[in-house]
Amino acid sequence: MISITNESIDTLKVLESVKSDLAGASVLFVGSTRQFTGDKETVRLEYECYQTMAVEKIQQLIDLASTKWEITRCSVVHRIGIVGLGESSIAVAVSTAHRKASFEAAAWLVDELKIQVPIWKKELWASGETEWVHPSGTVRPIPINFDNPQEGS
Amino acid sequence: MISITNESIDTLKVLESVKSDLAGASVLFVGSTRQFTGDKETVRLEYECYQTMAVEKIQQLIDLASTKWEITRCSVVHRIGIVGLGESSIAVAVSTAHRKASFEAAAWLVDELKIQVPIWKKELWASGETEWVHPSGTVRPIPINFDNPQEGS
Amino acid sequence: MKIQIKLFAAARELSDRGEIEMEVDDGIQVGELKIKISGEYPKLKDLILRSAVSLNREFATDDNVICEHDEIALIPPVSGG
Amino acid sequence: MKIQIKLFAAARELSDRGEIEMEVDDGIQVGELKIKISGEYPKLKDLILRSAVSLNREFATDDNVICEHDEIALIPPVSGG
Repeated sequence: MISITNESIDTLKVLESVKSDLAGASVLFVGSTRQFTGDKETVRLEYECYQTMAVEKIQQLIDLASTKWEITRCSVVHRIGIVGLGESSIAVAVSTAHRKASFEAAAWLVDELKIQVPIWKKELWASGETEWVHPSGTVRPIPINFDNPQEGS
Repeated sequence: MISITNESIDTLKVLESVKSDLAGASVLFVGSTRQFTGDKETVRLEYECYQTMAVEKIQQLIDLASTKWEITRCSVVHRIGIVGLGESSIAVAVSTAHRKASFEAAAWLVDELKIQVPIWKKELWASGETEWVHPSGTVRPIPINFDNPQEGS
Repeated sequence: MKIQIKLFAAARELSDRGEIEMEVDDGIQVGELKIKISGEYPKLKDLILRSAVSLNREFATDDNVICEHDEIALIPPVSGG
Repeated sequence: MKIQIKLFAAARELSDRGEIEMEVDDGIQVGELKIKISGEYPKLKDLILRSAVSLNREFATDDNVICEHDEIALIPPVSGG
């Protein structure tokens, strides 16, 4: 399941979408709006995306992850629009036969998603200022030469 | 939240038990009964535990994890008794400010739980045979000299 | 040829529009387009230096040639998750 | 002194009981207890070689001395998760 949605994320549904009798392990990652970054206070976040490209990029990342680990099922849901404190902006779920692969694949997917997928976050600080978060560095295109696949384990 | 229960695990409740505005990341691990191990087929599992010691050991592991990572909240739930195919035997949830720590701490807790906590699994194979799973090696007591704490990040 | 370039996030806000249209030479490369946009929209210049361009929803390099009906977007550094 | 030893999992099934009672000398150490159990319950011998003993819900080493009211358990290799 890949979804980009304006609605609040149903994390249980995301987890259940990767259920399988073939999987012994599922990892669900949920990213949510944190109140403090250092001593700066966030009121809410707002996400914007390039929807069609974002969905294609997420699919490419899942395909690439599937060459690195033996993934049973995988789902990625990203919320866009306004996301209040404590609300979830992203949920990534991965199921695999053994647990090591599910932890590694889920962490890798979240890392890569934050580099490769055209979604942008705007902070509304308690000071009233807004700020588009643009991490240092430029967008890195997805690597075309796949790494040597690792064994899922 | 630490719980050892005969009931089926409410994974959403486990995830929600670690929610906090201070956390930007939550990782939920769910272990469930896998149908195949190589070419052997599992019908169901049955778990037994030394309840009081298991709860104390899980608490020790959480305390130790909290010296290694900056954990916002953490929950561990283990089911005992009969666990059918696809049903969950364990749920571990960790929330942290930043995602790396939540992945690392959750993976570490599951690894250590499988070494340190007196819970035992009995396989019922499709052949009709039963087998207490006793991994090679002996039980390893919890290390008393804590490692150098790592930075949560 | 006439092309449209989608703008997102800070690029959209700085230029106050979600898409810009430009007349460019046939065979223009991505790097040349970035310079041309910076010239016509000076407010975007700093951000363009740190941004990528996508052609048909795939990241492009500066030497990629733009064709007439390509779907073009300026991609500031992303911050999803 | 008289002590009780809790048995779990394979140890419980092999001995067909969840707890065994034994008369042991005061000051007996964990390692000595393991040998004594192996002698009285030969079916447990192989498993005991791979098992730990807990005293008051904490893993013990072979040289730990057992006191009269300690909560004692035989802990086969665990397999939770």
